[in-house]
Order: sequence, then structure tokens, then C-alpha cells
Amino acid sequence: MTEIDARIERAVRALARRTGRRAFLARLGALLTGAAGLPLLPVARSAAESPRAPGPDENIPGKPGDPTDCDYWRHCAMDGFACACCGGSASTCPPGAEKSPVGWVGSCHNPADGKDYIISYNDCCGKGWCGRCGCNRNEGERPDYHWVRNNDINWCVSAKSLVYHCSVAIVVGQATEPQPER
Amino acid sequence: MTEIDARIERAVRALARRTGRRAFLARLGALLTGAAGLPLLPVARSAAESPRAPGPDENIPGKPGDPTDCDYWRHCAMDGFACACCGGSASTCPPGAEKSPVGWVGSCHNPADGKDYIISYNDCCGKGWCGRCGCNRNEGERPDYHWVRNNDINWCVSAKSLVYHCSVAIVVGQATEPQPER
Amino acid sequence: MRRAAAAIGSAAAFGALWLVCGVAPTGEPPAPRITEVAPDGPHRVWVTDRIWRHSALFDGDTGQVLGMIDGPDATVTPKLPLHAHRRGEIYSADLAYARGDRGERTDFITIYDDRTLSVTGEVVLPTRTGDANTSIGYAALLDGERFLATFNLFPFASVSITDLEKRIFTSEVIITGCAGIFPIGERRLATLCGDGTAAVVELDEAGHGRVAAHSAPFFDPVADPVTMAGVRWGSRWVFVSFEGFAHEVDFASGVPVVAPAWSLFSDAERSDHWRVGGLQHLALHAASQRLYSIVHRGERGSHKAPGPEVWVYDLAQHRRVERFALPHFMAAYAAPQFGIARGGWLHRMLQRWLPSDGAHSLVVTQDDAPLLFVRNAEVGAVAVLDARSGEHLRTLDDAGIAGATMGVD
Amino acid sequence: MRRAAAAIGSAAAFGALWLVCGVAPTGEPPAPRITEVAPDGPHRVWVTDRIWRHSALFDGDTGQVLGMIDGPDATVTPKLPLHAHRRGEIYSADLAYARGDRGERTDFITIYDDRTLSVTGEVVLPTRTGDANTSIGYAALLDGERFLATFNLFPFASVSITDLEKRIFTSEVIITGCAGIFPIGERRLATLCGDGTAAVVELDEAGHGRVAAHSAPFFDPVADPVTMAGVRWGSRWVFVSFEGFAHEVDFASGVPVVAPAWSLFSDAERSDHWRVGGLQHLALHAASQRLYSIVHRGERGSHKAPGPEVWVYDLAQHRRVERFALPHFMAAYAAPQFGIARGGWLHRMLQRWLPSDGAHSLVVTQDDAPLLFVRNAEVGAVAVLDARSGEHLRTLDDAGIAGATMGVD
Repeated sequence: MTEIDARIERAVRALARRTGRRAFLARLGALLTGAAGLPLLPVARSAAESPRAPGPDENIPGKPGDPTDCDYWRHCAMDGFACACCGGSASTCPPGAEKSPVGWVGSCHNPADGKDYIISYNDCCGKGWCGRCGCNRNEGERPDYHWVRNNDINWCVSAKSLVYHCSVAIVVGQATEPQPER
Repeated sequence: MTEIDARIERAVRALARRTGRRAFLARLGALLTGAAGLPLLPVARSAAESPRAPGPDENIPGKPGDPTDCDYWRHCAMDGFACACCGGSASTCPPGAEKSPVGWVGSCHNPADGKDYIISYNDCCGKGWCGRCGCNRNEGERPDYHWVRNNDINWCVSAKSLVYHCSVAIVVGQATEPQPER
Repeated sequence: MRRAAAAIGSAAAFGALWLVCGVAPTGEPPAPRITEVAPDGPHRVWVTDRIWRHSALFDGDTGQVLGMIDGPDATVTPKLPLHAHRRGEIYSADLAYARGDRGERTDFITIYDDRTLSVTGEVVLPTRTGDANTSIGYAALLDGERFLATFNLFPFASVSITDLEKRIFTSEVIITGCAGIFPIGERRLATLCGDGTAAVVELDEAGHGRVAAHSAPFFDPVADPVTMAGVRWGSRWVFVSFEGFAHEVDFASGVPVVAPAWSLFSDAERSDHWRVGGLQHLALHAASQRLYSIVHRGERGSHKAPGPEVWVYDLAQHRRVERFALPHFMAAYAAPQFGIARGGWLHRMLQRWLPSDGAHSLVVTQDDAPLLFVRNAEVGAVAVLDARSGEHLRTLDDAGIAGATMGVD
Repeated sequence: MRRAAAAIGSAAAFGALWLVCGVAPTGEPPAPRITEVAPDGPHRVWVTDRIWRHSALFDGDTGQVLGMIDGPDATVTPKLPLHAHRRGEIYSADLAYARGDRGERTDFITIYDDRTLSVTGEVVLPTRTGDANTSIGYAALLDGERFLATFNLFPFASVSITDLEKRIFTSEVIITGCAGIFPIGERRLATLCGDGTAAVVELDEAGHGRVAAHSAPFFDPVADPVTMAGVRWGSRWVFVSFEGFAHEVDFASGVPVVAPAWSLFSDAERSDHWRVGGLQHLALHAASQRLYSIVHRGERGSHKAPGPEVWVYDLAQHRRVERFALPHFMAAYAAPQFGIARGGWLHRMLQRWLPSDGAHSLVVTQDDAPLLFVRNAEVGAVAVLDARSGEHLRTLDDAGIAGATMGVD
């Protein structure tokens, strides 16, 4: 583990010891941003944000593609049912399902503008299996111990209910490096 | 309703009012046998008997047939997974599953001896769907209000757990009339 | 507090990620937005799946899923969600065991907001709701959307009444020898009985009920029983028997009045072995008085067999006015899995050319341009037909694995 | 008492039945007998299904199901049952919500008698067990059958220890940055860490644990990570990386010792794009030191793709000794549904002639005439091969709908 990781981990641990889980997640973002100039991480964002703030993740030039399709560019590390087939969209949970505060990430190539983007995959939870548009792609996917890139884990572990419904693929930002496979 | 039915019902009602469900079921057989010279009914038997008494239901001459097959002669009013494919047999529940005290009946023709038999179908309960050897045949099957011949009802309603695992088909006795369809 | 002590691993991992992948963040954070179901449309249908244990709400015009409502894990089939449009709520008759398939059992009505599909409340029932292959007539909303009725099977047949305004269970009405709930008013429901009659349960203002009347016997429960898949026609319910006779019972007055039965088949059709069959095998378009019936050719005992055709009747005139041929459901479902383009020429042709594997169930919307939804209980595809012409308009794809029931929203 | 008031309807109905059907009872009543699972056999395998949410115990010699153990409804895949042969118990790491998919959550270990498969007890856990697509390494029985370990993911990675003799939860051991449970003794287990090491958790006599040691880093978690589907070889575990390098870690002494990695593929095979892949893609027959690996031809990122062949290695000599071609799983599964006789000539030929759709997972029995069980995670059929010759002996039919994992009983 690098020195910066270790420093973050110590700080996070200290914070976590003193606070409840939801509050902890909400403050995690601030800590990380302030402490080390890190970007707001997907783990923090889900919990910290107002639930209705508009998102920019569709503001990418070129053809958007079909988020119900497993070949959709954002799905390069997808595993699960695409929420766009379940009453949600590429980036929003279907009605009544809760987005997992923690998810996994991938780095996917958008053919529309030729750029790579970091994708935050989150599971939508609290309803049973959607059962539509199942998709499994594993570009850059890594085993459970490298969980930030693991799509096997049911990330509803971090939500109110472990019950898995479907998964969304949200654009977090542009990647300056492609994913490890390339 | 016939007079004898009405008489039974009144007696059963009176008994039921005074006793717990399990005790009630155990005593029901005795009541019915004594009161009206009726045969021990399947509903009573399941609850009343010692769980290990040997059963005669295989003592039928001729080829026994294949109880994993939907075409098996006893399956003429079957609906569900055949327990013989789930670790049980034509007449016994798989390990760990509870036989429903109440079930439904059919009158099936045994080609081996050319006779018709009354079959008691019981659901095995407390484990989830077996998922093997699903079978639906409806000879003599009747709607929910004639529930003694209804195979749609999940008869695990009468067991400790409503969770349905599979169904058995037990020979109760020879029928002097074929089922209504014939 | 100890539990709270983390996401440490995640945070550390995310830190590592940033270094490994070189994320260049955009200025704005991505936002979790809440999806809502748009207000009512005329062509929406709930499709219940017994393997996924939910009901999915489809828009019949677009083929899209709008949302889903879970059923219990412990039943053999989920009961259809019941939508109280005026109150903006959806109800599901549920139950759960403390340990999944064992332990303490709780029966309850789950209350959902009909826009967010999130749980807004529940009513725990002291009774044990019944469960069956289709569970048709096992839960219903009475007129006026105040009372919800659930059917209990064991240890005796009864109806439980829930007051949705007060969100309380109000009473259990014993209906020995009868089964099913067929709403006929704000505080009235009918049920079918093993003695060949229909009984009426009446509730008082507080939701306490009693069996108030029986019709005269109008069917033989052994020789020619009517199916549970009756359809409502104003103050009347229409039930059809295994042998294809339609029985209309009018509940407008205190004692139900039974009209003379009429036959869905001519003598010639009968000798040609045409029969009714399926599961949710009848549908009614009330305004046009059209009765839709799934039919097949078969023998006695085939009353649950799927049918390759839908015959359409004028209820007022007691005569058939249309015959619709159904598509091939398995071709609709499976062909795309063999590389045949969904909705393409070959896909459409396969569904049309192959003799239909038959439908078990159908429902029809009640608007002026009605859609007929038709399914085979073992195939995950629902055919959408123009209910006036029978034209196969589209297919609701990927509509689950297995299940018999549907409900117009 | 009121609840008790019945089966009235049933009794009445049964009375009616007697009259209608003319039952002539036999002298003896039919008896409900209890079925038990016969004592241990060498060729038994648990086949886990994520749709049916259970694990079925098959006899590999007869193809018969002996019994089933349910998993939770709330997880994406049930964890494999853990059989303590000496104690005569089977354990399942379970959890349930009070309202099915919501409400209070309870995590618990269900204890079954291994003959009757009935529940004989449970241990409630104060921790929340993790859940994943395969959940390989998420629950394990330590040597000696006293301690059971479950892996928790959130809010931090930890291992929960249950004392099966006392039937109590004893401790939670935090293993930040690591995942999985790989038993290496009566009170020792290993786990794989995101820094490329393996860590050792040691328990004291009371079942309280701590991380006692780390190996040197032996893999790169980003460039070439080892999969979770490791196999145990006495005091050692063998892990294989995405790029096909075998890493053997010996846990015999206090600090784990890592042997130099060796390649499963020659340079020629690598340039021919042969790779390891699948889910539970490795198996080991300890006595003969044979390592079985599912392989396919593909690119990076295909590490979960099914493979049409199993390559067999001599672990001591680090060289391949066999190549087994696999049958076509979908043909094995689906052909009987198209009227092709199960096990008949055409059925066997189809499975052999069609290029295999590939396997995700395999396990091997540990006896002298070992069987290799091979499955595709999306097909409900398991192929049974002679593990020495690769001959396809039979197929476990109707083996569920979907699921990746198996366990030798």
C-alpha cells in the first residue's frame, strides 16, 4: 500500500470510530477532499448528496447509446440486470429501489468521443431480482480483495436491504489512463 | 350437501371448537371412523399416525411404474414437483420436508392391474421449490371451492411452513367408481 | 458504533483506485435521482412472475417496464398488486417467515406509494392468507378503495377485511365451503361455493362482515364446475364452466339472481372437441360487452391446457363475433437467443407461422382502443394484441420466467 | 383457539368425496415415512442454484438427488452447505429480513442433522455476512469441525467465528483490505489481500482471533491478480492468476511461505491465446496431485468466460498431463425438451459433436476412483466425468436453472 493510501486509511479509521455509518459516509467525502486533494469518491457521493441534485453524467457529446444493451459502452465492467430495463435508467434506480452507497468502478471507452471514462457501478436494492437485461462484462474487473473493481460482490451490502434488484452505470469523470487491460 | 355430510360437519365443528389444531386433526380420524363408519380419511391419517408405521401403498400387483415420470399412473391429478426426484419417493417427503396434513385427492387408473385407486396428494413443506420433475395433470381436478380435488392450492397452508417443496401421491385405497371424467 | 467503524476498506480501495487509474474528476458530482412512475396510462398491465416473485408493470404501448412490486418468497405465486388510483396507493398481500422458510410467520398488507413504488406502510393481519397456483380471487380491492379483502384457506375458508383508510384489520368472515373474492360493491363481495351457489358477504360501516345471502345453485361442482377466473360486468359476474357454459350472476339486489346459462360452443364445435381452458382464461371489455375466451381442442381433464385461439363473444347477444389466432410464444421468447433479431422480419414470421403453443391467460384494457395481453404461463413473453382486430401488435419481452396471472393497472 | 376451529371445510369436503367417489379403503392406512440420507458416499456433490436458492445433494454414481438444503432468499447466491461429517451436522450461512426484502435483518447459521436434513438449531450472528456472485471463500469449516468462519464485507472486511460445539458466535476478526476464508488448520485460516499478500488469522482456544502474519507479496492485484477459486493441498493453497501462473503458498509454519510461481501455459499456448477462466475454475485431487483447470482461448478481460476444455496438471512436476474436452451443456440440458430421448444415442452424440459451450466451474472427489463434476453457470445440467480419463460418464439432469458453485460433500 502506498503512503498516501495508508494516510487516508488512518484518517478514515479514526473518523469511523467516532461516528455512525450514515454520518460517516457523508463526512467521508469532505475528509478525503480536504485531506489529500482527492476527488469526491463515488462511495461518499451517494450518501452525501441531496437525492434530487441534477447529474451531469449524460453531458457527453456524441451518440448516447442504448443503456438496455449489454454492449452499451458504459457496461464494460457490468454484472447484473441493467436498471434501464427495470423502470430506471443507466444512472437511476427504478422506482422504490435504493442505490447502494458503495459500488465498484470500471474505466470504459466511449466510442462516441473516443475518450475513456471512470464509471461508478452501483446496485439498486430493496426489491428482488429485476430479471431483465442481464449483462456480465469484465474489462478491468478484479477479485474480491480488490473490491473497488469487483463486480461479483452484491453491493447492496452497503444499502438498507441486501436484496439485489439491478445495477446502474454512472459516469464519474474522464479517465486519464485507460483501464488495466489496455 | 347430503345429510351425512352435514352430520359430519356439525360434529367436526363442535370438536374443533374445543381443541387445538394438531390435537383436533389427530382426533378427527377417530371421530369420523366411529361416527359414521367412514374410512379413515387422508386428512386425518397424516396427523394421527405414528411417523414410522409401515405403509401398504406399494402393495399393488404389477409393474410399479416410474414415480419420477409425469406419466406415472398415480400422477393423474398431480400438480407440482414429484418428490421422487427431490430425495423422497412417490409416497414420502424428501429428508427435512414436512408432509402437509391436508392434501387433495384424485382417482387414477392403474394399468398394471386395471383398477382405479384413490390417490391422496400431499405437499411436502418447509423447504423451497425442489425444481425437478415438474408435472401438471388434471384428471378429475376441480376448482378451489371443491378443494378436496383442487391441485392449485398450496396445501402447505396446513403444514408448519407454507413454503412448498414437492408433492407425493399416496394410494389410499381402491376406488369403486372411476374419477368424474370417465 | 463498532459496526459504524468503516467502509474503511472501501475508502482505502477508492484511494488506491485514484492512484492506479488516474481519475480526472468532472466539476459536478453524479447525482442519484429518484425515478417515479408517471401518472396513469390506459394500457398498463401487471405481469406476475412466480420465479422472480414479483409483478412487473409494463406499458403496453412501448413494451417498457415502468416498475416492479415484490411478492413474498414463501408463496407459490405472488398475488397481483392492487392499485387504489384515487388514494395513490398500491397494495400487496404479503407474508414472511422470520427465518425465510421457517420460524414465526407474519401476514401483512404492504402499502406502496403508486408513484415512487416505495413502501409507505403496512397492515399486519392476524389471519393466514391462502396461496395457490394462480391465486385468482385470493385478494381484491372493493369498490370505493376503502376495503381490501384477502382469502384464507386454512384452518377454514374465510375472508379477511382490511380498512385501508384506517390502515387496520377489521374482521374475518367465515365462508365455509366457499372460495374466492369477487367484489360487487363498496362493502359487498361475492364468493363461489362448493354447493353450486354464489354467496354474498356484506360489511357494515366498520368493516365487520357476514354472509348475507346465497344464490340458488347454478352449477354442479363435480360434473361441470365453473372456474375461478370469472369476469366482472358491472353488478354482474360472468363465470364459465369446464364444459363451456356461461353463467351470469347479478348481484344488484340483496339475493343474487342467476340468468339462464348459455353455451360458448355450437353442437358442431363441441363434436369438434373445442373447449375452454387455461388459467386466467377469460377477459371482458365492459363497454363493448365483449367476452374473450381462450379455447383449444381437447378432452375432459384438459381444462388447464393452453389454447391457440381466443374466441370473442358479444355478451348481450350470446354469440361469437371473432376468432383470434395467437402467435407462437416460445418463438417470441426464445428466437432472439438464437441470434434472430428481436422484432425483425424472421422473428415476426416465426411467431406467426408456427402453430401457437397456446395461451393460458389473458386480460384486456377497458379504454376505447383496448389492448389484449396474452401469455403462456411457462414462457417469459406476453403478446400484445389489438383487442378489436386481434392483430399482434408487439411482444413484452424478457417478461419473467413463469407465471399465470396479469392485471390491468 | 379460534384458529384451531377447523379443517372443517376439508373434513366436510372429504366426507363429500367419500360419497362421490366411492372409496373402498384398504385395511391398512398409508403411512408417512421419514426419508433419510444414507451415510456418506464418496461421490456426492452439492449443486447450488441461485434461482431455486438451494443446494441439491446429488449422488454422482446414480445421478439421483438425495436431498436439498435451502439458502437465503435475500442473497444473490446461496453459500454452499458445510458438512461436519464427524458431528453429523450440516451448516448453512443464512440471513433473513423480517418482511422478506425489508425490515429487520437477522444473520444466522442454520444447523441441520445430516441424515434427516431437518433443522436442529441455529446460531444468530451479530455480524452481517457478505454476498457475491459465487461467494467462493465466504464461508468455511475449519479443520476439526469445531469452528466455522463467515466472511463479512461491510462496513469493513472481517471474519466471524462461530463455535459449533458450543453453538455460539465467538469473535469478529477485522481483515481490512483482504477477502475470503481459506482454512489451514483447526484454529487457522488464510485470506487474500489487496496488497498482494496472503494473511493468516489465528484463533485462540476460545475462538477469539487476530491477524497473526502476512506472506511476502506474491501477486500484483491489478496487473495479474490471483482468483479467489484457490484449491487446498494439505498445508498449502494453490492460487492461479488471470494470466495463468500458479502460486503455491505453504501455511505449515507461522509465516506463510510462497513458492516460485509456475506457468500453466507454454509460450506457444500463450500466443495461441489459451487462458484460464470461469468461476470455480480450479480443482485439485490431492492424492494424485492432479490440478484441474478450465481453459479457453480469449483475451484479457475474459477471466470469467466459460472454457471448452479442462487441462490437467501434475502439481509436483508443474506440467500438463491431460487435456479433457467437455460436452455441450445446453444440448445435455435442452435436447430432452425437444423430444430427444435423455441418455439415448442422439442425446449423447449431440453433447459430444457440438463444440462445447464451455464450463465455468468444476470440482473433483478425493477418492481413488475420482469423479469430476463440471458445470456451465447458466445451464441446469452438470456433466460427470471420470477424473482420470476424462470420459463423460453421465449428466446430472434437471440440476436447477443457474448457479456457479458446487461442493464435494
